Amino acid sequence: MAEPVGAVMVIGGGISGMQSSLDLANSGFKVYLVERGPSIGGVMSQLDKTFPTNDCAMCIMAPKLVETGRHENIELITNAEVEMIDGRAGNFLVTLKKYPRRINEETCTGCGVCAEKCPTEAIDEFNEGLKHRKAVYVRYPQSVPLVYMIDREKCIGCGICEGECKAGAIEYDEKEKILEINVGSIVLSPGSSKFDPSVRSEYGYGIFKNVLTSLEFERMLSATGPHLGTVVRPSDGDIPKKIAWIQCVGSRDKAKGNSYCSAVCCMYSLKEAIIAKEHFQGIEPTIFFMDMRAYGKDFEKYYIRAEDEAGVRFVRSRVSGVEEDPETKDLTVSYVENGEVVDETFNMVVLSIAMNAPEEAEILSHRLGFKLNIHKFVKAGLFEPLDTTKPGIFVGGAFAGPKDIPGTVAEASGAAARAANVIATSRDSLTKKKEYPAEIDVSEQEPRIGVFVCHCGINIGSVVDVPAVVEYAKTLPNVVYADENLFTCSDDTQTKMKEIINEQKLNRVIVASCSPRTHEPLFQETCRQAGLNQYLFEMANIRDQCSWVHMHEKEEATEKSKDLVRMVVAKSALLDPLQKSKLPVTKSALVIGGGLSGMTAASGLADQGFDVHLVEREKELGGNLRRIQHLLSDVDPQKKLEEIISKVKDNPKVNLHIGSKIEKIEGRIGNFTTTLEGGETIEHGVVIVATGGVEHKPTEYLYGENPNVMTQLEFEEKLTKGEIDLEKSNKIAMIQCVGSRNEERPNCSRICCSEAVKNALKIKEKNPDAEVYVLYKDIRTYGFNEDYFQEASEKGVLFVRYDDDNTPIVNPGQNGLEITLKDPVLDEVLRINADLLILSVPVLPQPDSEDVGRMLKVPLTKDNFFLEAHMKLRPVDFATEGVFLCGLAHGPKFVDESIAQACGAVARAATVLSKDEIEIEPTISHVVDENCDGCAYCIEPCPYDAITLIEYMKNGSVKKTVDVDESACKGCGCCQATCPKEGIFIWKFKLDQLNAMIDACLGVA
Amino acid sequence: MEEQEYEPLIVGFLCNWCSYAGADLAGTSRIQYPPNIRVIRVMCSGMVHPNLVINALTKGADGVLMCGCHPGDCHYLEGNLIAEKRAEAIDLMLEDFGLEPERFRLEWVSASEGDKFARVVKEMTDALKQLGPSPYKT
Amino acid sequence: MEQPEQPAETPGETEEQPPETPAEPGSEDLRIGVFVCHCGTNIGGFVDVPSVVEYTKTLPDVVFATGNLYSCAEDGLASIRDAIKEHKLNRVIVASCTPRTHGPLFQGVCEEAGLNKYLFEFANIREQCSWVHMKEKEEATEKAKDLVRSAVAKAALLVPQEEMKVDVVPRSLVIGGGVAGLSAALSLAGQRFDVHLVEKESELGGFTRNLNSLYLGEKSAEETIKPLIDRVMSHENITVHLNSQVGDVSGFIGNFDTTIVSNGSSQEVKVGTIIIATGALEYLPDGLYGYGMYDNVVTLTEFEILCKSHKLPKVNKVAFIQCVGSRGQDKSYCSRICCVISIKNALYLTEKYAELMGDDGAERVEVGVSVPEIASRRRRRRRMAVAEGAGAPAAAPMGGPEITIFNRDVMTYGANHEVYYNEAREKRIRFVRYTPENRPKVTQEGDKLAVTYYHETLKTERKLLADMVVLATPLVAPPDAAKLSKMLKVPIGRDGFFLEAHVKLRPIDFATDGIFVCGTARGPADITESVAQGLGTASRAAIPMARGFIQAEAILAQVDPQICTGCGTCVANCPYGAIRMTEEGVAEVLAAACKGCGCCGATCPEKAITMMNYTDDQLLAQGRSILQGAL
Amino acid sequence: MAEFEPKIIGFLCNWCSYAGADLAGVSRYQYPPDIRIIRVMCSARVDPMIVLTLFKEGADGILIGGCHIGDCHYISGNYHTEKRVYVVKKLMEKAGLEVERFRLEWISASEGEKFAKTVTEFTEKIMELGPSKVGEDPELTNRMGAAVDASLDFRIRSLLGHEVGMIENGNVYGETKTEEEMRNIIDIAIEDEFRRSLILGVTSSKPASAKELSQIANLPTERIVEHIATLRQKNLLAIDHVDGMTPYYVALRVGGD
Repeated sequence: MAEPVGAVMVIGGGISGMQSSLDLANSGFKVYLVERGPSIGGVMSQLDKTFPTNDCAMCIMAPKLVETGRHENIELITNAEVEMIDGRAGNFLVTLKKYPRRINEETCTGCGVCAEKCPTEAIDEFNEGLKHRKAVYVRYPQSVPLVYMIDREKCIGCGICEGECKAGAIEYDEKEKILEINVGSIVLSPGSSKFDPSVRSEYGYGIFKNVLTSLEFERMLSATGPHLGTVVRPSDGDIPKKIAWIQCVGSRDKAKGNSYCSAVCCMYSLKEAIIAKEHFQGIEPTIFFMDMRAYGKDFEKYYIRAEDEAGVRFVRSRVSGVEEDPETKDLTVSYVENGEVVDETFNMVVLSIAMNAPEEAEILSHRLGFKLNIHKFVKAGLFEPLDTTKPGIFVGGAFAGPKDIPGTVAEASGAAARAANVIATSRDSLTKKKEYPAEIDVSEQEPRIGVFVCHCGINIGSVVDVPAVVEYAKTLPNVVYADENLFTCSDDTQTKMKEIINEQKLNRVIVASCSPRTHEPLFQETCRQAGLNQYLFEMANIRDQCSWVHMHEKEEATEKSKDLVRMVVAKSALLDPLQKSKLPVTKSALVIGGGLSGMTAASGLADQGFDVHLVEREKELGGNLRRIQHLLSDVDPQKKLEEIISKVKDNPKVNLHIGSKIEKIEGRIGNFTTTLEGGETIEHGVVIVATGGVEHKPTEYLYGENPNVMTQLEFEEKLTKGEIDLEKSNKIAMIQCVGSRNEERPNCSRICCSEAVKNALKIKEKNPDAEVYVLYKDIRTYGFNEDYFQEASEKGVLFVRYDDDNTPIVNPGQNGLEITLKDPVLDEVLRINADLLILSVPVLPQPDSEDVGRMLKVPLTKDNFFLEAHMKLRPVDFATEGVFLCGLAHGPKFVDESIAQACGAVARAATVLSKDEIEIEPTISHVVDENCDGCAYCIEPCPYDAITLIEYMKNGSVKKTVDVDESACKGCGCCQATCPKEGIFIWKFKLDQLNAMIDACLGVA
Repeated sequence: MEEQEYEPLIVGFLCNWCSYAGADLAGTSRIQYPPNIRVIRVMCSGMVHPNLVINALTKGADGVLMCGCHPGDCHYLEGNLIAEKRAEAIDLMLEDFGLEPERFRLEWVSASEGDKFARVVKEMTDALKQLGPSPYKT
Repeated sequence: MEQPEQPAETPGETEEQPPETPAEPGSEDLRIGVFVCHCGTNIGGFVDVPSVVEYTKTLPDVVFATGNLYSCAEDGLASIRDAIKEHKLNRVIVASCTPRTHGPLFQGVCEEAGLNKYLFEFANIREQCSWVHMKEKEEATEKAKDLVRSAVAKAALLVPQEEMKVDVVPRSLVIGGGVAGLSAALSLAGQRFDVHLVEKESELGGFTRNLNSLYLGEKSAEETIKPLIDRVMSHENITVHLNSQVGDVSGFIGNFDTTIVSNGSSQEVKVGTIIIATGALEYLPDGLYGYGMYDNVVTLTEFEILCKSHKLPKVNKVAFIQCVGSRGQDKSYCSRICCVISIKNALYLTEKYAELMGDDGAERVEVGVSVPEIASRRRRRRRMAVAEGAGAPAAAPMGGPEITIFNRDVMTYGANHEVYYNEAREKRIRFVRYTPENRPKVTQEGDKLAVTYYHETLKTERKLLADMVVLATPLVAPPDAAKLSKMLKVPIGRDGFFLEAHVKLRPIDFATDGIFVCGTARGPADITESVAQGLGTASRAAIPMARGFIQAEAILAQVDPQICTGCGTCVANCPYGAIRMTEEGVAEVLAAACKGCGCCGATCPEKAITMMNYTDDQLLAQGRSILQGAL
Repeated sequence: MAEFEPKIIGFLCNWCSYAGADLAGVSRYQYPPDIRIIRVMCSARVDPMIVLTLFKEGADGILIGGCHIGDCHYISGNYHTEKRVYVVKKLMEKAGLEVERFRLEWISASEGEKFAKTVTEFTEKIMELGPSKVGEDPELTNRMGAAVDASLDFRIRSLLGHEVGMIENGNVYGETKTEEEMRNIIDIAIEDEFRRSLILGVTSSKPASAKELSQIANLPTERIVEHIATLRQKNLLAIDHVDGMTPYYVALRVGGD
């Protein structure tokens, strides 16, 4: 068979597509990222904050946006759709249709003058129609690629933008293009679409001005939104005092919407309520809900905080309708509380709208030849959650089912791993590595600084007197060359710059233009191509932080620009050439834990050609899955387990260490050494923690006292072994949240509701006449599992709610167990005589997690689950590089979620293992041994524990000093700022460099 | 500078990940603020040595503004919290140097708070105008 | 661009002590002098001139005011001249008659006194005051005061202007080598101007090369134009560029920079004037009357090609159908020349019938497929299969052809053409009228073409079996006219023909100076008309080239490049193509082309354009001064 | 009470109307003396801003005289004039000033009589309307201020400047727009920018809430809220304070001070 094509096409550029692309491109594959819209970023770019950390969505996402946009092995193809596909896994020919942007992607500098001057206004979709944009626009200010686009439908064709665009980027006559691309595998990540709430006409969306969708409200909250973060009523501009969130609009709604639960709405509503209140204290948020589904890691705490700290009011009731007061435009919300209809007036209503399958789902399915499920999401298996029905095509993110950002990101990584699997043998075949000329040695040279001042079209030039700045720059010390450019970032100017660097023998280069955040890498690249060390480059930001913010003070802006240039010149003279240090990578992985996640991770890495050491302390592989007897699916878990185990055992790349415990782990990314009990050592480059979890052993409800009280897992086991006769024991009660959502363990264990539903259905299957009671606090069958909950209800399973004030009381009775419970809705006491009582208990972390954490220097949550690097965007990474996480060790989760996460960990690990060596940014701390007296002040502030105190013999006496672990240091500089003796510094941000800037700023040379 | 109105000079230390991005956003959004600040980009607010602040103030800067990520958002986990503690120390040092507390300010500015950055600069400029030039100004 | 000459202002006085520099507007040194004219009793009889003078003296910056009996008389002029010198006036206002007739006179006086003539301002208190308010002396006096005050307000803001002369390159570019272009080129060359003639085909002659006979002409079309082509080819002042196109044009009258692209190589030519003679094409009536379906349905031009190349099949009954694709069928216009051409061809066939049908040795072929000229014309357009057996030539009995011309109106305008029409009727050529509601239909019937038509007089449907049907289709603008129009920034009309500056009075000019149009490029025309227009453009183009320079307007629009952002609104507004974008992407006024209408300034979105002598400030000052009322 | 002497300003193009006015004089056609003429080279020179400014400063009537369509000395200037007059009238309408106070008339060099007749009629019309209320009525004055500001707006001016071209020669895509299409586009721009100018005008002297602005602008509050959003995006408007739950907006003076 021919070698597969070493390239992957990722369809859809939201957070999922970006993550898949980055993981693939970083592990040696060429990626074509195809996006329907003009820029990547997806729904996440529209969000203000993210739960449960209230992180600013844009802040955490922007670095990924930029990295995707600039990656040499990711080719962004925007405004494009798949037309058709040919071939099979390993070698697909994809035909794309690229729609015209009418602005040249190469020449557009994203300066935005076109949009400023465009006389035609259009509805801004990015802001959910709450404000206007122009007919030439970017989706949002941080768009990648930052290239404007002409909305042909809205454009009246006046031609003004063409005149205004000094880069000459406007191409009115651009036509559609057909592209044909060869790839080995495909990842689908088109995301989701919004439910149209006007279908639920009783809520008045589209008719009542003050009824908004949750996404509209999200934009309202955003600082870049229509009112810059002020929440106002569209009807009259007042800040709404009372805001009602109505949950499940289009979700859990078989009649007019989707039968499934959208999985994220409860949480985002909590977040919106909290943030709204943060923005304006006077706001009184109320959330109308059926079940509050705060099922994720630390979500329950967030829920509690919303109620206790933010004062969010929760009303458990389905809202029957919303009416508008025609005068005040206030809204009357009707709902049932304690059996009575209540009408309550609110100033604004927010509809928590469902996540629908993406609009293009059917077209994609048709054109690419994979199947959809009944909800028009991708049809995938419980044990193959990332595979579509067509080999070679994989799915990540919300297209596989509604989910939140961490789930999406983990899956996206997982899909990348699956996609890489197909083409692993062609790794590095299509990626390019940049070649650079030999670096000029500048160490002996006097500084020769060149300053390039940019007009940025008219963005700088119309405010700042650029020629004057150039003339001024020429007078500064060490400056041997200064000139101006219309657009310094344009291709031709870059070529010119290289020539000048060589002609003028420049050894320091300064560009005075825009922001180094966006443009420094570009200019550094130019320097490298000219043979100059890239760390000898500096920027002065005279646009974003000068001309644009002082547009009406031309003189002052010019003066400020001169100052900024002078400051940078002063720093520049003191810059050092720096080299990225490189560490070789041991191309094998250690996977800790031989459960489902660990085995999936191990075989995933092995399939990609990496050696894996799988360490399992039990005598047998399989972990918790061994206890699971049936699933919410036709798949037999035990049969699957066998397959998985044999796959691991048969793989020659997997070295099994069964019945082994780890004694210690040393080293760092690329080079770990692990010692097993018994002294065996393993060399490996990465670690995947898949230590799993254990079932909680309850103490309440007669557990352990009465043989008829058991946990769900125990029940499954007994049922399978035939120890339970459902014909006899036909009155069964289940109690949810036993040992979770309480003071000791505030969090929800995510899976127990679905497990209870699963077992209830099993009981009903075996004995349809059995009486099954499920006593619950909230039913949290999120996502497609909601369908099973509905099924259980339909089959007669009785769901009875209890709350913390009225927990069930279980007594051994004459007719089995006597359970009494006060029904909070009906306010009556319910008595159940049950033959069996099944307790839904949480998943707990492994008791020795702390030991593993200490060995690996990775943190744990308060619940002792492992704490990932970032709740949202790095769900399978640890802050410690080279160490990854998956499965129950991260938190409770289902089989498919564990597998997806394990695949995710594979993809993340592969980004390290695919490299021969890892580069370490040189802008990190460096110890000045002469100055350091070993006071150790710097050790505590270091967020990465990268500094250790050492002693060595110097001139016959003991010298104390500190040592920096280069691979752990990130260059934040907390050490430098703490050191009283200038004994440690950060390259490129040395104290003398910063002081030189201050001196230059203050004119005290 | 002549007798007219005194224009304070503020040295700004902005962390690369949030506040510098926020200042850029002020530009992208064309939010206008007084041209009295000169920004020095640092990777983290935790990188700013107190000596740098004191140096600037004793060499004639009328004010120093330090901006970092909101607590919890720090790119380096907790550099900003360290900066916050350090700011307390700097406040104490100001007294020793005979400088008014208004001359040093620590603010959290996120990448989406262009307007906040502009507001902070304007407030600080106004406050420093009220206060008059730095006693260290020659 | 060549440097414009220095302004021609008062050349004799450069040696002397230059007059004091006029004060800047708004400065304290304004010294305004006002001369109020009695104009005999024309003004004085209805306006209290002395009171106006006295009032004027109270106005700000007015340092001198006096009355004159006749300001325009020699003594009046002398007194103004003296007063300017004596009182060091730097702004002069005459309140008298109308600037339209007397402005230049007084401006001249100012110049004689060393004052820039644009520092002069007029107040019209005769035509627009005393003469029209003869019965309201008091009000007329008040109005006169207001008008003077308003003039003073403006005068205070006047700034000196300079007039520019721009050299004209004595070379012309003629685009198109048909009869119109050839005539224009020859005429200009004859006047000793260099001419560059650009022809996109490999031969000169244009559309005429297709033609066979010419009406009213003795010689064939080929014989007629051959001498013209020969003379052009051999003329020492004409450079002929065959297989060439104009690649780019920039500049303005007197100084156009043009690029001529020939076979991939390009050449820069600087010219003073440009003549567009790009001609027209024949409309191909695909799908109409069986054209493209039946071989023996041909257009007029194809018929001529057949005759000319002796490839006309044996035909006896021939039907001409007029107005095919014109006058509302596709194109809205009448193509002007087709009626007479159809008659010409009908007569030709009648007269030369024996010769054409005789055994002259020429091969008789199937028309549409075998005649290469026609086949290639049609190949691309043919969409329907040729009906089997169609087009086989019928055996035509000797004698005379039977010719029918289906027409809507026979438009043989002018004296000579009508003679032709009469001749055709004498020769028994049938003319049958049809209306657009009842157009003839052409179908294949055996080896004949059946023309079914509604007889307007008999009110019945009739059928004519013809051997050949000839369709008279209009001339249409070539598709590349639009490109040229954009390049030269001259307009084309809805039908794609170039649009002249004024339909009546400037039929071969464009609003843009220095560019002219002739021949079928501006609409259907016959050879006579095309030649006449060609010669006309030659003479229009010769004017600036012969003079050697252009006197530019002094009252120009001025762009402030600091404010301009380059939106291009002014470019879209300027009727003269006098504004262009510089390389820096801001607008620039071409002094030589600007006429000073001010249209650009009044809509400049950035207010970056100032209309000199009519600035916003000046107009607002005038308006505000009026609103103030008498003090 | 003194008799009303209307202040009427006439802008006449040099080539036709001014000559026509001269001819009226030569022919001794008598007309009321209230008009004061300002000569311009072409009627298209008259910037809408100038007309509106003079109305805002108290003119009772303004007449523009130009060449007949097709006769313009500058070929097509008067065609542009027509479009500009439309904008002025629209803005007067929005501001609530009688549009009859503004008149455009084509008067050729030979139509002295027509000139006299036009001025007579126009003067009578203005007499009938009485003195302009601008200046007396502060709200009208405010709205006229907004009209002047709107006439200086980039969006309106650029559309106006491209209107004729897009109808006559087509747009950048080679499509020609109909008069009606262009008029719709310009109407929307005028409506938007007038309201926005008004909001800025009102809030520059005193902070106002959306509801107050709605009353002043006589526009539904929801539309005002949309305009507020646009102005806040452009950083021209900010919240001054919040009273209860109602934000009060203030116009930002452009610039750092």
